[in-house]
Amino acid sequence: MDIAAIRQDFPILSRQVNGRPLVYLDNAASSQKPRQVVDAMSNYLLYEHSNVHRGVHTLSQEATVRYEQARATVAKFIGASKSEEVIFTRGTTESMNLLAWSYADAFLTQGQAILISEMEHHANIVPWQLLLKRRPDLRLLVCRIHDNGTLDLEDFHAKLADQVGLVSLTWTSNALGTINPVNELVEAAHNAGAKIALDAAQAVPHFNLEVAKVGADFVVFSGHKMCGPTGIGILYGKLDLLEQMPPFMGGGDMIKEVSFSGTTFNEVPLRFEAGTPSIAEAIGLGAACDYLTNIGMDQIAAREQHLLQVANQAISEVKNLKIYGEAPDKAAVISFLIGSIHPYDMGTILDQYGIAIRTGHHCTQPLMERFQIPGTCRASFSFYNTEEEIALFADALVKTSTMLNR
Amino acid sequence: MDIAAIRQDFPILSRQVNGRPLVYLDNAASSQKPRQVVDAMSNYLLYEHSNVHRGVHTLSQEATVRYEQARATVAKFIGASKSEEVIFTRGTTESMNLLAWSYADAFLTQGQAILISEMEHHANIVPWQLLLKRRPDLRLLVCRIHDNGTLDLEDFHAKLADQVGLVSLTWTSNALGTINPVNELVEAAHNAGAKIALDAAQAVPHFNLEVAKVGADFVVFSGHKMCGPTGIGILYGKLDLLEQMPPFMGGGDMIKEVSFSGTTFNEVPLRFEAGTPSIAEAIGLGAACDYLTNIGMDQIAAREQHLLQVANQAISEVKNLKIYGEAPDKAAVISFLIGSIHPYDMGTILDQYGIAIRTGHHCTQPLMERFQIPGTCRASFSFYNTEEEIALFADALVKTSTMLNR
Amino acid sequence: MKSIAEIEEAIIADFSFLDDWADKYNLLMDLGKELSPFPDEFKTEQYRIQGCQSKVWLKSHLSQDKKVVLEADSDALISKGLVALLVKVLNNQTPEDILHAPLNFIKEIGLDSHLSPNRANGLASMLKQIRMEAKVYAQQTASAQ
Amino acid sequence: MKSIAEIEEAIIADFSFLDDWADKYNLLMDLGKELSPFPDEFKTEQYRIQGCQSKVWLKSHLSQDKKVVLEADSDALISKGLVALLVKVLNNQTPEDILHAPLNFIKEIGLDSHLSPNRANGLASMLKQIRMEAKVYAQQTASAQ
Ligand SMILES: Cc1ncc(COP(=O)(O)O)c(C=O)c1O
Ligand SMILES: Cc1ncc(COP(=O)(O)O)c(C=O)c1O
Repeated sequence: MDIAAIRQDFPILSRQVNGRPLVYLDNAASSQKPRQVVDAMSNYLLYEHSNVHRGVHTLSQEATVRYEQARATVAKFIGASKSEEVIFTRGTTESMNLLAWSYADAFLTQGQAILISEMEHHANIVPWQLLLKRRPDLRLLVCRIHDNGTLDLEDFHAKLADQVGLVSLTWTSNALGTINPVNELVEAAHNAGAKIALDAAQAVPHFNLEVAKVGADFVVFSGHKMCGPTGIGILYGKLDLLEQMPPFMGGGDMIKEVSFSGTTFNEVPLRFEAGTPSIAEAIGLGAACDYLTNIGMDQIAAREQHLLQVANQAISEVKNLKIYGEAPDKAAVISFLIGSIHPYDMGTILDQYGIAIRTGHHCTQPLMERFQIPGTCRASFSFYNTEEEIALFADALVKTSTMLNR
Repeated sequence: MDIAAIRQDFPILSRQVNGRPLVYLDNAASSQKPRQVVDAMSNYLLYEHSNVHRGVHTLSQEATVRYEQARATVAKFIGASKSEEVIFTRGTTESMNLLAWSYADAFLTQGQAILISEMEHHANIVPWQLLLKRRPDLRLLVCRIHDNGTLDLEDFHAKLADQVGLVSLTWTSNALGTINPVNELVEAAHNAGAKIALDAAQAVPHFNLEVAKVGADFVVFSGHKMCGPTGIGILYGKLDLLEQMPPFMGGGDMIKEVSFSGTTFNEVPLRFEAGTPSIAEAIGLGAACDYLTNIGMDQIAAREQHLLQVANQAISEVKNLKIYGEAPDKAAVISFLIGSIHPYDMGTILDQYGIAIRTGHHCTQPLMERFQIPGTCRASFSFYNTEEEIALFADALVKTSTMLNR
Repeated sequence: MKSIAEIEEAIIADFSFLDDWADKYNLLMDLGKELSPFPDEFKTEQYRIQGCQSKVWLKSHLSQDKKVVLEADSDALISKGLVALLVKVLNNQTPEDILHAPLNFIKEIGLDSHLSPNRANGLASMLKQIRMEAKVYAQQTASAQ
Repeated sequence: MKSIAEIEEAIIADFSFLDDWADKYNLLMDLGKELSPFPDEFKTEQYRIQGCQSKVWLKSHLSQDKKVVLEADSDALISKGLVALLVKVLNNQTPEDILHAPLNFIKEIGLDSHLSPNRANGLASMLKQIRMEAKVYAQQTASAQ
């Protein structure tokens, strides 16, 4: 992997921040974008744009072809068996809400439960809480996690037996880095007669998903975390499930016939894409899949594991540094606290050194509560980060903690 | 207005289609994008991107500032009194669905009705039909329209008296061009104790809205029809109403505190923007507002009225041409049929002449039913269209109808 | 009875004489007019092909000699021409032959833009429907044996 | 008692000696340490300022001579320094003076990045809260007259 060449694709990585070279270690919040992705969008918007699906004129047909090609590209990228299994949404959050309102509300019956875990992102907590307000006959179960940040599988299997209709778990934790044993989880869920949704927001940017092989019923993720644009994300679902699901939003494109006496709905995937879709963004996401495929997801995975090791090594010297999340199978994310230094102070001073990390609860407040901490500092690495950046980071970490420990 | 210079901002307008210069008359479906908008997005994505709202590092703060500036720009553009009244959605369709689930479901009580009209877009029909499935205690009333495409105001006032809690009407009809008398409608709705939502998808690109002055409770529209990017739209709402409304989707950014024992929600507007928002798209929409403001909305309105007159004149010679929608107050949209020629045939052959119009039901099937037609041909004009283009269009219309009348 | 490939060849030859797009569309519409009349009583939702902007109806049955008999109509001239093309090529063929026909002629006569995934264009939907019905007949025949 | 403007001037002077961002942050954190102790019993949701990534508490009352008395604390050093700055400038001033103070010093000492609408940064929220409370006191005083 020619990192220098790759970094040329990301102009922001050459920026200065506060007079220092930017060291961007906030990739789990959102990744940077290569020129190839932005160019694909700009070209589309400047030279090829038109509304999709209903137009007979050339531009509309071309736009439709590009939009549907993007769907096929994403389907192939994640290892789906059919393009129609890929639904465009705004992101992980909308995908989860769609699942709650369309799948869970329609198919879960009185007394059934949704099983999540203590390490979930708010996007995999709040939609279920909102659903339960309307459906107080359903229950939300929360699987415990171990101190090292791995799922408590004993608790998982025990809770799964308690009338669970839908399991919804993160594939990779954004706050801890934990990669969950999805094959085992999917098998257990199916054996228990439950469906399973996986939050792949932090998985899809980092390794090959192979969703059909894994066998999950639903997989959700966001474009902006995988070198794609903002405003686009995916709900993958097995076709036979999607075909049974009622629509989430109503409007143009998702209908077959509208009349005041009754309306019928379109086929999957269009049934779930009401209104003018995010056309340029879908095209951008397709370009992001192509970009990552060109580099190679296996290469990316290996590179990021390497960076994780280098970073672990580099910060091992920092006094009083405690890492949260030490799963054996872990993405390139390090959540930590140094002594009693507040993450906000840490992040603010590191920023003065040009180092961008995320601080706070990472939209996982229940997880922070579980560890009895107000939040953490989180450095998250992408394949385009370098060993030199990690050295700068470790160096700034020492200086910052000295300054804040006065 | 220097049209030649303006057209330089839109590179697609210089394209050839089927060997002829493109004549893009499908602006009501989606407008084209000026470089200024695409550049604003590209610059952001390539040089300034980071996730918003929660980061303490410089990039995240800059992105947040830009995102919130875009909100302020849109607020000013539509004449809202406060930025917080502007909520970013994917488009008109999502905005309407949000209104249905958040406002209507929470505030309409047993037996109350939602009043729409026969000229509504599916985006202002299907969300209410979906709501009624869950809330069979509510009713949907449909105001009739006259043969010339104007609202039947007598019917409106009569139906309004029938326990209407929410009026939801289009400001400008996409299929007929009719501009509704919104001042009168708002006043009547309020006098009847009802709230009123206006679908401004076809209004905001063409004239100054002044939403606060008009006094509508909610106004919804899409970015992609007003020179902005795909994937972004607006729900404007009066602050005191928005503040009472429950969230629509759950996830990050829309919460105050999340715990398994109970979750509290953030303030408006963030309460309604769950998950990572469409940051680049919001910035692009802000740039589109700036672009239109620079030209001047009054100039745009005048120019488009001029083009409408020129077009009406140019096609007046075409034999057997019948126009649908002849409201005195009308946007630059011409819906027509020629004899018994099918719109699909018309559109397909016009496309061979490089002319892009829309054909079909325009997502207004009940309106087509009202006129007992399968659909229409629709030419919709934007300020960047020219008299020459209209001449080419009229000429192609004659040739096409000759060919199809054999 | 000519094979699918032979009929395709003939159509390609007919269209190849025409340089002008207008002539091609005129020929297409003429083909539509050659379709045998489609009884009004079958112009119902049941026989309508979804996914076309115009209305297109298709009705089929299996003849005694196990060939698929196709009838079709449309309210638009071009759609009618397109469905007529398919009928011309696939009518009175066996279910298996229909299912395996690559139908390259569509591309060769320059009408492949009508095959785009755009739902406004019916050609893809028409083809899908014909193949679906052929599949049912193929299964019927197979299970009857 | 010095006026708001006078205190601002003094703070600007203190900061203007420092070129280095590190020294500025050190001074800021030192200011935080000068805050009078904030009783633990008031570190509750009631006194918490929403919209800061760290916890910031603020408590105020109106003194007998109609001045706003401010007390504050935070669990983060920089937030504590920021709120201490505001307390230093606005404590013991009248509600009206607080409401009308332009507070240009924030910009002049180079801390205006903390005023961004980013919710992680508390300065804007702190200021909003202080002004809101001052407004309430101003109204109370006005209606009492
Ligand atoms: C009047 C009207 N309302 C609603 C819509 C739907 O807008 P969107 O598809 O951008 O959500 C449109 C555009 O097609 C429209 O013209
Ligand atoms: C694990 C996980 N799930 C869900 C989300 C929400 O994604 P988005 O904000 O793009 O909807 C994120 C990102 O913050 C995440 O890391």
